[in-house]
Amino acid sequence: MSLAIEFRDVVKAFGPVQVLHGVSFALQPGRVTGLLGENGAGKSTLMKILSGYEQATAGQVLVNGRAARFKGSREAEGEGIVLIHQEFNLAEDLTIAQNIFLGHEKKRGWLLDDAAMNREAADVLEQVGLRVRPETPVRQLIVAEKQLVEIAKALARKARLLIMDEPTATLTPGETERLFALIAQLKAAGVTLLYISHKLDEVERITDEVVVMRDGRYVTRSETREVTRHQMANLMVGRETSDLYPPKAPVPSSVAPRLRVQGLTVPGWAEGVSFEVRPGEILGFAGLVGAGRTELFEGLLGLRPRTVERLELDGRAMRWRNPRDAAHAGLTYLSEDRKGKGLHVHFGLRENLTLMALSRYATPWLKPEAERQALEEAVKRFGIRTGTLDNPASALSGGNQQKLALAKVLHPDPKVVVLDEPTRGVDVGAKRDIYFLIEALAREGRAVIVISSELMELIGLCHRVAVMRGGRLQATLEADQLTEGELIAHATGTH
Amino acid sequence: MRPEPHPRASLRVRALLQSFGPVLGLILLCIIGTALNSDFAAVDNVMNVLTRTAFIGIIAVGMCFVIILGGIDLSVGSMAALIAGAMILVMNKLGPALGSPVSAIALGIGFAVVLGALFGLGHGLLIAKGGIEPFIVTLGTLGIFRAYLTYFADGGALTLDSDLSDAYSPVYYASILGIPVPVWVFLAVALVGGLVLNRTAFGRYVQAIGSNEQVARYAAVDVGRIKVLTYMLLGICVGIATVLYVPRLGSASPTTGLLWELEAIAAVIVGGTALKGGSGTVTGTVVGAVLLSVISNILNLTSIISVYLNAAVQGFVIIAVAFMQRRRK
Amino acid sequence: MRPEPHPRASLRVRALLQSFGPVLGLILLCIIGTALNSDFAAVDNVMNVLTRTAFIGIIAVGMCFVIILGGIDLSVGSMAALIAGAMILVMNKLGPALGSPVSAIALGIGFAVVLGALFGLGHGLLIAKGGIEPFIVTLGTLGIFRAYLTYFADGGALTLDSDLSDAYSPVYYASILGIPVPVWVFLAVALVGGLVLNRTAFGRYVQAIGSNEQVARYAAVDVGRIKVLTYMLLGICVGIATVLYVPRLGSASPTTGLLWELEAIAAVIVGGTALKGGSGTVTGTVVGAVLLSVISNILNLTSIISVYLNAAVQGFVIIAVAFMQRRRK
Amino acid sequence: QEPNKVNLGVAIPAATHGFTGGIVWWANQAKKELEKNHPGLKITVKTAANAPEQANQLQDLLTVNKINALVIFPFESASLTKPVAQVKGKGVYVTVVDRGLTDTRAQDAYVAGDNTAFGKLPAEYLAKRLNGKGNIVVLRGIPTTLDNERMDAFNAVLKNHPDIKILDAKYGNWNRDDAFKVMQDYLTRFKQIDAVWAADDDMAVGVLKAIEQSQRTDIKEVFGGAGSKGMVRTIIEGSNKLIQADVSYSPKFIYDAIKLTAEARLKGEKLPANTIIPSVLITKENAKDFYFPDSPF
Ligand SMILES: Nc1ncnc2c1ncn2[C@@H]1O[C@H](COP(=O)(O)OP(=O)(O)OP(=O)(O)O)[C@@H](O)[C@H]1O
Ligand SMILES: Nc1ncnc2c1ncn2[C@@H]1O[C@H](COP(=O)(O)OP(=O)(O)OP(=O)(O)O)[C@@H](O)[C@H]1O
Ligand SMILES: O[C@@H]1[C@H](O)[C@H](O)CO[C@H]1O
Ligand SMILES: [Mg+2]
Ligand SMILES: [Mg+2]
Repeated sequence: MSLAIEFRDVVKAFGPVQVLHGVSFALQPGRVTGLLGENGAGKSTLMKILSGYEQATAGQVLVNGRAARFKGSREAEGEGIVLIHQEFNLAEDLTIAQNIFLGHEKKRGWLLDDAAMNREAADVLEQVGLRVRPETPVRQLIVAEKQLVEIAKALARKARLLIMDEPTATLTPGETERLFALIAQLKAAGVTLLYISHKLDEVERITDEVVVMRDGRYVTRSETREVTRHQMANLMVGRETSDLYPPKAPVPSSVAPRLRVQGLTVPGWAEGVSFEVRPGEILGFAGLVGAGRTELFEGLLGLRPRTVERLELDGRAMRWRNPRDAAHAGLTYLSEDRKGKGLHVHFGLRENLTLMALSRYATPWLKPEAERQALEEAVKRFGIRTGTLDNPASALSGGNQQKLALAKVLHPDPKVVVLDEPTRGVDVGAKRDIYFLIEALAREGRAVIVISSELMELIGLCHRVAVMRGGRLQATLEADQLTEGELIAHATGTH
Repeated sequence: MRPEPHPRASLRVRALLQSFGPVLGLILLCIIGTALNSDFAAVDNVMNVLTRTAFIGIIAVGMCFVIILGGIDLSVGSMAALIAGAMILVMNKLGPALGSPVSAIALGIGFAVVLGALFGLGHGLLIAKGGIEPFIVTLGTLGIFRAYLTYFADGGALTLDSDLSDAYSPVYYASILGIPVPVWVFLAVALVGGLVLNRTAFGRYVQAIGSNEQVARYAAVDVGRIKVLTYMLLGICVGIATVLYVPRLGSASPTTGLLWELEAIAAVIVGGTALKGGSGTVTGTVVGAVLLSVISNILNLTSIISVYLNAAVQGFVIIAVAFMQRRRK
Repeated sequence: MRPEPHPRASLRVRALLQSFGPVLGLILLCIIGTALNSDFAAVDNVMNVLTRTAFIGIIAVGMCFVIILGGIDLSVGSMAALIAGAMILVMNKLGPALGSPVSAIALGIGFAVVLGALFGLGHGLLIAKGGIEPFIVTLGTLGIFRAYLTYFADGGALTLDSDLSDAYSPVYYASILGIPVPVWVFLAVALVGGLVLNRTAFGRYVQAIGSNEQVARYAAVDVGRIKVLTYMLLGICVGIATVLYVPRLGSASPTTGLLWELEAIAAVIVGGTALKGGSGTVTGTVVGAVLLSVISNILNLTSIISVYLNAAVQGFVIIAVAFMQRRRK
Repeated sequence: QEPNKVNLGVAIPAATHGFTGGIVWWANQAKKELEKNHPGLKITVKTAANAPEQANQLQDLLTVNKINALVIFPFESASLTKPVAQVKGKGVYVTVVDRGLTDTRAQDAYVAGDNTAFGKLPAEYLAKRLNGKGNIVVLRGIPTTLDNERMDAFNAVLKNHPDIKILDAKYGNWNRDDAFKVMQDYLTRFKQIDAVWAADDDMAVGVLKAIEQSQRTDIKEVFGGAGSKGMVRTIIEGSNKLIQADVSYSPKFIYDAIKLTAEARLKGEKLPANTIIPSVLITKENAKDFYFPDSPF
């Protein structure tokens, strides 16, 4: 039933850039192995090779002792190897069930058996805890739901080796719990699991052993129970890591709010939400999937139909109707959907970085030199790892794309910035950098709003946290009230 | 779990409106038509309109697949003309040789469909294996097909021999159960098209490729093969349309099929399929094709405006119908 | 992604081939042209070809923006015809009224460009605010524009009064430093176009919208405004092209500008811009436009093949050039 | 059928270029005049952009407009034969104009210009002007049967003049712009051209501009065709020495055909089976007879 996998001297190069430098290690069948490494360490690339989406430049992958060289994912799936991609691979126009069975359709004679596929899809959706009809087009799903569909798709493949690349980056604790239960079930059924995550607490909880990669090389392996989270982090970055969160600078309570939102309603998503955030303050937004946080802020920007009773920036009434007006007023927004809303994946890094602040470079002619200089600075400041500066954004690893997206929305130098899942898929080292950066932004007098599904992140970072449930603001907790239990209680309505 | 929130419901309504947009447009036009001329609703006129929609409609069904795939085919008009010409040449040769017009016609029909499939195969290979933009490939063959027809016809027209023409004409002019043959064929093609698009793996792959080619590739869909098959399917539709066209006008000339590509594409798009591909419906396409014929039928039935402005009226109506089913920004 | 045996070198060569594909094609054609007829390379012939490329070329530059934006405009030929007709009517009225042909012409030129901008504005608003597919909007206006020209011209031609025509003709026929005025204008439009596309915020936004409209919207790009401006820019290009066209024959008729849309789009796509938008180059477009004129010029300069097959040769060459610069699958 | 109630359908090509523009104008002219003079007459004019559309219009005229007489300028000879035969089969009186059907049984009467003369007259005229010796370039229309007829007639005459050489004959699509380009390239290619048969007055306009631009003096004659009002005026005024003659092929014959048919049917009479409106050579002497300043053509 289980598969034994061994990598032997696997090398991979993209053009002139070599990203895997001879990786060798073995996976034991029937266990859950965590694969750790910084952003750009080569984890996703190695997994794509294992599951047939990429071919190694040199070296071998052994499956149950036999050398396998998959020409495509179908061959790997034939061996029972299935990958859940870090980036979504869903056809937006097709329904959930159609995506789940794409390339593996069930038929009755010549015709598709949609009834059977919808039924089975409903089953796997149930398993992952997604209560949406399988006939729903994927276009209508939010990011977390798409992630669940990706997981459901892999489940429907009946894998013997299941690779999960950052499956929980966009999930809230509820779905994450359900996923863990599922992993336990699969393991019990003898499936070998490979789990990639930057959430070390998860790795600690569910893996049997961890393998660490750094800079495209295998570093070490260890039984999970023999290492602490702190040690894991040190192994990943290759040096001693220090405190994850910066100390919270006090916000003078006397200052007037920078942003005041009163009675914001996004029909169908959020109802009469009011809040304010002061300069220098970091305001968190917590909630479960479906709480409507993302839509609330998309509405605030004018990306969705909405009504608002009053909108004030620095005491002046505002009436922006689209992101452009908002950006002019000094508010920018980082979307949780990196690929669909955050970055132009076919554009260069430079063009992505400067897009929201082009007027700075157009006087009236754009100055590519100045843009390039800005990119160099951003690469340094945000720790973006890239082979060359001329890469398109699609050539960056997931975590590095996230850093670029963050750099992009901060580039216009906003007075208020809304960050929706700012550390999605980012490694611990970089996460710390981002936290310190956010703190610095606040200290400079900006107002920062952080939407996050990682409660620890909100607790560690925010001055106050607003909790939403079912489209309504449930409570706003002050720093001294911030505990996981308190947040969950408000988010689930069990307070 | 809380009940399904509103947005999805409103999305449903929208989707419904979107798919009924063209139907609504069609109904509205029919009301106008009847108001302007009471004969508009007469059975004869309705059959006339449906019959003449058949050519473009059948081609549009194939075009619908190509557009959903994310492709385009500009050559269909020229292809139809060349197939018509070649078919006439073949039948004129076979007629005397076989001595039986009926078998010459049967062979000619088979030839037309096979030729269409082969042209589609050529397109598919150049696009899928050659890696050339469909726009360019079919712009090129648009010229090539028409040039070869002109060449075969020596600049004039190729005309079907009159005995063959008489034997062949029921294919266009006869009725079965009161409904003209081309309408039956159109119906059959549309039904099969709808079935293939929605109920076969092939149809599913066409949609998947149009929606996101990379995803389809990752799902181990044989993208190249599906593309080739899709262009072949369109070629076959063009062949079938030609089989109905030849008995009607009995000849092919360098002006045959001019601008049909635009009409076929317009039928698909007016029918609610997006030009960028990924999704669309055969029903919408059929409605779109009928809608376009109805517009010109109404213009023929009335003379309220200057003949010079016919095209303008058509333009306004097309834009208005599209406006009724516009997508949200 | 397939494995690449010598990834580095072959990628470079590929990128080079892709951007030089059309240029290589052009050079090859020029060699063939000279071999077939030594007059091909004569200055006069080169100037003729460049001059007649100017109209389509200028329109193609505007079309290049629209296509990169992810749009399309089928109406440019009809728009040019209507602008030409309207411009002639206006100048014929103004000429006697003002008493000075030169100022009538100057006003006419201004009128043409403004009219182009207004038509573009109309397209932009229907597409961006009305939410209608560009294909449909411009298919509709294609009919509308041409119908109105036919109406104004009573089905015949609108002809510029002869004194105006004499005063205006240098704009097409005169040369500056040995290079005809239209070529200068073409060059200027291409240069400005290239600059706007690559070195202004507007150009960057056009690319961003074509690459992914949603991302652009989230990145605070005013998508609606940029779309409207892009269609206006194309309208202005059509206006400028018309300003050069009218002095050539001094008339506009229902055949004016027929199929220019196809030529302009073909120039853009042959020049290496993908129909689905997101990226493309003005240089490629210019080369594409010249390449298309050169093909028909060579065909006119020789009679090695049947005239019937001219269009076939054009088709084969277009496909071959596209093949040389094809993208990886 | 009451003999004095005539419901006449007119099916003609859409106004896509000068000549067909003239057709549409003259057809509407006929409608205006005749309906005013004959209360029992109703005329419905339909213009088609292609052959199938014209076939559709025939159906509509029959089914909905309920015509009992038809005047048709067929978009194409062969294609429209069967559809016209069907109309005739339903008892409609059919007059065919210009482009003859391939089966004459499908019509009651035929009114036509003379396409053979359209090619023959210029050939004879040019042969005479060149004294039987010289180089001619030709521009053809759109590939059609009628273009072939004209070209064949032209060639047939020149066969008798072996010293006249046709350097090349390329399509200019009855379009001014295309003709301009083709002529430019002829001028590049051929250093000695004595005469041009532009074969259509629209194309002649483009040809003249190309010659003017090249400042070449070797060309002595440009011969268009169809007798458009611009060309006829040029001949009357003698304003361009390259234009000395033309051949008549006036779109006015559609007016004549409608008038003849309507008036005959109102009286319940028939037309002669064939009425050929001869194409004649237009020169300075007779040009005035061919000048219709109000027509768009
Ligand atoms: N198509 C590509 N072209 C060029 N370089 C690439 C390509 N894909 C990946 N890379 C590079 O390979 C390296 C490894 O990327 P990979 O996605 O495997 O990292 P990762 O360990 O999964 O990181 P993350 O934790 O951020 O997901 C990165 O430096 C990345 O820029
Ligand atoms: N009872 C339910 N059944 C099905 N779908 C639901 C239900 N409740 C909520 N949803 C779905 O949840 C989505 C709303 O999520 P929303 O983006 O508002 O949450 P969020 O707070 O932003 O979550 P995240 O933290 O994941 O971004 C909608 O797509 C909605 O259809
Ligand atoms: O349409 C054609 C051309 O316009 C020609 O000039 C005259 O004959 C007509 O039939
Ligand atoms: Mg990764
Ligand atoms: Mg969210």
